[in-house]
Amino acid sequence: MNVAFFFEVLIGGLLAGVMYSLVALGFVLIYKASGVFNFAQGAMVFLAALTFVSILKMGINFWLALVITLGVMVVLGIGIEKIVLRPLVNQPPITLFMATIGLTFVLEGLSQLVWGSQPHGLELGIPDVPMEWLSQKWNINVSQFELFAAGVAGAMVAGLALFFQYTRIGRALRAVADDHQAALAVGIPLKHIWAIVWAVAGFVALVAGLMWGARNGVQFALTFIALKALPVLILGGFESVPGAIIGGLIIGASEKLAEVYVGPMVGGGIESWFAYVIALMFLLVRPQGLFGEKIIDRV
Amino acid sequence: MLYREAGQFKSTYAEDQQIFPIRQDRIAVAALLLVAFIVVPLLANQYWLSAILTPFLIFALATLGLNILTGYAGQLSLGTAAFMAVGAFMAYNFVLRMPWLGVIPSFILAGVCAAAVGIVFGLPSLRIKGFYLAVATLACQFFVLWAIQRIGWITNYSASGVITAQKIVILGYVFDTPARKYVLTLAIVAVMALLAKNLMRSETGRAFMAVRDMDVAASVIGIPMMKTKLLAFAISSFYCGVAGALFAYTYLGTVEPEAFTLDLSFRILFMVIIGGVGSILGSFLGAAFIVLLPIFLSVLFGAISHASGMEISHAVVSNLELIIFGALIVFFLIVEPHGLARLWQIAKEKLRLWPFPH
Amino acid sequence: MSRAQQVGEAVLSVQGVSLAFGGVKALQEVSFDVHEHEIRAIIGPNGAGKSSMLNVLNGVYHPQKGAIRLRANGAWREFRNMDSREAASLGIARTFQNIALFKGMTVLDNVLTGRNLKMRCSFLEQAIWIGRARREELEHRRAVEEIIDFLEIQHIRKTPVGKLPYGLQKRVELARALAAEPRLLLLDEPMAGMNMEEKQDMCRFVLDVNDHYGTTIVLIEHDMGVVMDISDRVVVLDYGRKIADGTPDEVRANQAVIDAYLGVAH
Amino acid sequence: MSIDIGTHDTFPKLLLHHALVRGALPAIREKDLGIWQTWTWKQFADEARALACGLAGHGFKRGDHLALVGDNRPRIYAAMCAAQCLGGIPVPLYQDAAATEMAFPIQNAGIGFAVAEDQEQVDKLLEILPQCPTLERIYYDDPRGMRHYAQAQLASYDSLLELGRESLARDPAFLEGEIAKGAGGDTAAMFFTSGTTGNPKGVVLTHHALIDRAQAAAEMEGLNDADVVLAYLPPAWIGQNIFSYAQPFVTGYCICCPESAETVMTDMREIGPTYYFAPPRVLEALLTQVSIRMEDADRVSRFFYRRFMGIANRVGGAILDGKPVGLADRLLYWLGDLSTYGPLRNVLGMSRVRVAYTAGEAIGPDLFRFYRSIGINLKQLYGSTETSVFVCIQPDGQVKADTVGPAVPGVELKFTPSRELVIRSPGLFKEYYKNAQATLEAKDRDGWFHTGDAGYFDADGHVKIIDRVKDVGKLADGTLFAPKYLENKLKFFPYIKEAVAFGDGRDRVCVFINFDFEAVANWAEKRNMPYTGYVDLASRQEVLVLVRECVERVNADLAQEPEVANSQIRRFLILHKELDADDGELTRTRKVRRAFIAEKYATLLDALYGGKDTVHIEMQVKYEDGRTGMLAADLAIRDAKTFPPAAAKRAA
Repeated sequence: MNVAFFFEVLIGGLLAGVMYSLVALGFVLIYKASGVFNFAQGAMVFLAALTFVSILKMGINFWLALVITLGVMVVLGIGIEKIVLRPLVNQPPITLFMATIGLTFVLEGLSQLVWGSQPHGLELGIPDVPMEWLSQKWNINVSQFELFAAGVAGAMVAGLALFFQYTRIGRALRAVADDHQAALAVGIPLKHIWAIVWAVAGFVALVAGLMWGARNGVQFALTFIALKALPVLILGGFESVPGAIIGGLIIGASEKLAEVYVGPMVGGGIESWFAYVIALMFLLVRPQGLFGEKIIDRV
Repeated sequence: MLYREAGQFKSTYAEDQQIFPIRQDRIAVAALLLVAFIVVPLLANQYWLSAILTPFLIFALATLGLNILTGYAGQLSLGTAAFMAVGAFMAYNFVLRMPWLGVIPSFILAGVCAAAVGIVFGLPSLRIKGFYLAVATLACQFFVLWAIQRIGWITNYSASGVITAQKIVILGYVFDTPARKYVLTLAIVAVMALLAKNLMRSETGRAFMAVRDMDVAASVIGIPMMKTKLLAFAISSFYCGVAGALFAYTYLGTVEPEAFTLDLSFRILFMVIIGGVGSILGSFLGAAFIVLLPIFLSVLFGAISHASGMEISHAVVSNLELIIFGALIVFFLIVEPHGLARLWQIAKEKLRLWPFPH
Repeated sequence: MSRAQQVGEAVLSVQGVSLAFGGVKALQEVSFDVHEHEIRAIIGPNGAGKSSMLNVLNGVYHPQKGAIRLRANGAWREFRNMDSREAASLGIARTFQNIALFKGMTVLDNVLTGRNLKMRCSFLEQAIWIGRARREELEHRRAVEEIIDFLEIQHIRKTPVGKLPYGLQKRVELARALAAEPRLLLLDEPMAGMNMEEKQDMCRFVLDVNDHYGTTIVLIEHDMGVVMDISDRVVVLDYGRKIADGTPDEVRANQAVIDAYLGVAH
Repeated sequence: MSIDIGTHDTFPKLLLHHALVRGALPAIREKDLGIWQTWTWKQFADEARALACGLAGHGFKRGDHLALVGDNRPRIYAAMCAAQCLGGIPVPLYQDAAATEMAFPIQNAGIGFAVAEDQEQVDKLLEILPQCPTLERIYYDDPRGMRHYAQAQLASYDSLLELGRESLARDPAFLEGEIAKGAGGDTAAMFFTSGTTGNPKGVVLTHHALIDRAQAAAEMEGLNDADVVLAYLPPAWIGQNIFSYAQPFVTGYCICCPESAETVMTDMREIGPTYYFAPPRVLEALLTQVSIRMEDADRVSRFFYRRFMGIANRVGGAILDGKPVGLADRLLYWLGDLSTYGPLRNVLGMSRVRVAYTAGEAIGPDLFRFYRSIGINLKQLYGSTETSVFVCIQPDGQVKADTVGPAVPGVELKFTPSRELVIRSPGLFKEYYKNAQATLEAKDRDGWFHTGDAGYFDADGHVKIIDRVKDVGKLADGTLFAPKYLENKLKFFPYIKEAVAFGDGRDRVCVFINFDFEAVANWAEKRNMPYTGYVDLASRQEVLVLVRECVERVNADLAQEPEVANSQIRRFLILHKELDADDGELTRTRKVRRAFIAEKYATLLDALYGGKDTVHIEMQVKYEDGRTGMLAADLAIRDAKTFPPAAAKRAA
């Protein structure tokens, strides 16, 4: 078999995985801080991308558009926290989960109501073409854009890491994630934290939206990438940022490889579920996910 | 107020444990069934029968199925539509390949197949819980749909994947009009609802709830974890499977994968939550709510555009519907997380104690 | 204390059981036996390993060393790691320190779950609810009502347990355990968090159960007071080791026990 | 349908008759183990017969007494009949009586056998065993906790039943013979009346007396075997016994025993009796509950409740009596019935009540009217243990709040010059057991029974009772003083629970008052008045004013009635504790023991008449948990406004 092609696929997979991680991050942030499984993350991504493009289309310059969209996302995040989640505090997780599904509908409807539902292209100025030198040297085709996306993702993870490490809010956030009571004890107002987390999640959604939008075009289908991120989550654990990254890479790579090498044998189209099967296999061995802690039933 | 219970005493456990211990309830239910079986088919028009009542019943059945798994046994599942799909396509194949079998047995066997699939995808529940499990069930959703589209045998190698469902013939009697289809559906749903109620009020149901409420204690008092969880998946999937078959045969009239998307799974889950987790009655209320809501909304918008005279574009309407639907869900969860069933329960208590407030 | 069934010979013996979680040694070389019809207390300061001991007895935890031996109809059987379900089927029932009732169910249903091992009908029969299944259900209802009557919880029969006060919940949990008609009943701090009156009630019920059903009872408790009055023999654990074993009076007199309770440094 | 009590002249014979003609119908139900366990007449008869044989096996003979200590339980009633089968005499004792109170009857009747409900009752009997050497055998029904008991006298009811079944199987003829030997003139049962003073007296009643009266009343009300009765009062009290033993034996209706005293309300609702008996205090408690629970309702429903109750109050009674009522009112009442009265009857468990009696003491007109107005056919009844209860009953359509109605068929009534009501009736008792002298005092040579009640016939020949003859006294100025009459008038106010009036031979009338804690506490909360307990409330100005208003309204009322106009209440005080049967201040049937109280609280009495306006009192009190403690309080004494007699007014 052709080694170069294998690596091409592998790298492609890893880079695609990074894209998944981008979305997964949004889930992780919120789950970590407020224990909510935010199914609306996909819709947020869609909304972010659509808003951004539409603003661009009005002829506003790129950076301004970016800032405006960011503003929108932050406001949205905070709004969601206040209107939807605050009243549902102390409800069982499934209820919160359901609420976020309801939220998904609202966001989808809203974004299309405001910006219309026709697809847009999004140009970030990085062409989705193979890197010359790589293809020439080893004859491996790796998209520039995907590398760029990987870069952005890496930058964002690093940024988040710093944010968690060195800002007061960040530390507070970690405290909350570890133990709500403790957080309260050290005098951190939970609702602020949650609002901030949702804002951050909004930001992450924006970035993911830009990347995915630029790659596949800004269209309703963007909402489905949330589903792509889920296997990553069960693999990496709902509460672990590194988990989201590693999980993304594993899923991305194995999915691409399977698609190329296994797919043809079973008639293709396996990417719709293969990721889940991997994740599942994995879970059966290690129920708490890659980075989750072991759960012991106390009696 | 309507309840007059004085003198309704129980002198045997059989009386005490009947499904409707209060006479007034028994009368009400009997009347309801009478209306549903006789009056409605006579009076209701095509639209109501085929576009509202029949789907309502089918959704109610599917909701019941999911409620058994999620509401009673506490296992969250997002793969409902997949189990329905299995039911629908297997029913098609049984009717197609074993015509001598008859429709009802085919449906039942289809349900059994769904149950088998359910057991397979229920296996993870032995190791994982909560959202991990929920996400795992998504695997089922995607895999099953994929398999249906890929494995030609299932769709009988039809090019489009959209198959017309065969005529429903039972003992030579053809169920072709909306009214007949409705009655058939109603009959099946009624019977299965009864069976479900019986199951949930006996040992099996208690075992489910025990596992849901505190699995460690459950196993300590001797409830077999594995058997119970898998049984929950099996029974739930069976109900969904039959619902799927009905969905294809008495509602759509076609058997097609597109009918069983993730969206449907969510719809059913909504019905469970809105109706009331762990309540048979709730399954029906929830289904009714979700089925009627969009219809109500479109009627509403129709009226508005008519009144205001200005034309609302279809896209706008569908988006507005989407928003209102989502918003209502959220609103509902905030106002009454225990669903319509709980509201009914409260109202009933009041009626029983009237004129006293409590 | 005069009683219906006189204390018989040993039915359960714990032999050199050691249990550790990671590095933490919960139990070390603990051995003792339990006689038929007796009330056997395991006491000790907090963290002495009482709960762990109980969890070993009904197979929730599996000891690294040692074994549990049970005498079932005359013959001794040895268990290294039975699971909790097996324990239940061997006639071992228990209650939990922090109540483990099924919150979503009524008192009646909770108690009925206690009889699941005695139910024979398949789920299909139950679904159809005629003949055998129905009869079985009603028979068990009858049996359970006896217990409800015995523990004086008739008035809350149909209340969801979640709505009950703590003391009553404890009683319901006892009822659920009794519903299994156990040979051996394990009570995990049955009086924890109760006021004096509730404690007295609970003592009365424990004695009545032992007396009326002849159930062998192993109970753990960290305050000595109440237990001493109702138990025939007492095992004292401290830091996972057995430091004393005997009648309440012997134990009371035992220096090691006094030290343990006064918290003398080891 | 009424059966020939000539041939079926004893209870055992009646039982066998029912077992024959309606063997499959329910005779007695008991709420146990979550459901209404039911005995058919056949089962009842079999149980009683087997038990009789068992007793015979243990040497129970004709004329022996059998003590029954327990609540309403099928087995207690079975035992009652079993004793009668053998020509023995059942003696039901109050299950809530203290051990010492049980000693006297057992000694007095030299009782050798007893059936006790459970451990609690057995313990009492064992406690008094030393004083009661005659007591040889005690049978307990509920074996719970009885395993340790080694006493030779003890045996379980079940063992007795077992023994009986065997011997019955061996020779059924024996029992038939015994039953056949019984005759109407034989003693059927003995009830001890808790006399307000001195030892209780054992009232000896014959089969004929009880059956005849039961029959008379049953025919009057058209009772039949479809009727249902809830047996919730002490079976040792004739009032309960006649309704849960004598009458069902005559008519074949079914009686139901509640699970426990606490669950009576719910059990009553489940059973929905058709024939109901309740002393005024029970009805009172019910009404208080109703009003308190309605207080919690929201504005709207409270408004409608008031409106509809108003309508009921206006026309309800009339409609019930079949008197003419306007169409509009009928319509309104119908609406009210649909929305309020019906549901109310339902939650009270009275939906199916055809006939309801109240008796034992005078009932407040408002209270009485309330029940009738919501469509419950509540009527008054007069009678006593000595008369097998039924002396007067208000027939349908002639119901009044202040009379007890005309004589039941078969009864002769008249009033002696001293206003005492005297009775001749087939239902009269045979004698007071081993108390010829008391018997003679009560029943003169011509067979007139002196009830000791004072009263007169009203315009339509209904008997009106005002007080006990011995209590009817005279004030210093010689005017009539009927303390009970005053006390009742006071007690008719929801806020007043007990009252004790003094005045005989004194210059003016003064009263002690117990307010109704539940009602007043509620009243206080409505005014968000903080309080710590009864004693605290008793000392509150507001409460004193509240009570004074009641007293003055009574005075206004008295002023209208010439005979008693001068016995208006001048001064009162609120007692620092609630009067209690356990302290001997009330009888078991909650009648005030005036003399005893006067003695016990002499200081207070002196203060009342001594014109002081406060009085200090210290005394021992018993708390629920049995501890005793000293209680000290300063009680305020208040004067009450009085009114000139109506006659005088008219003159003016």
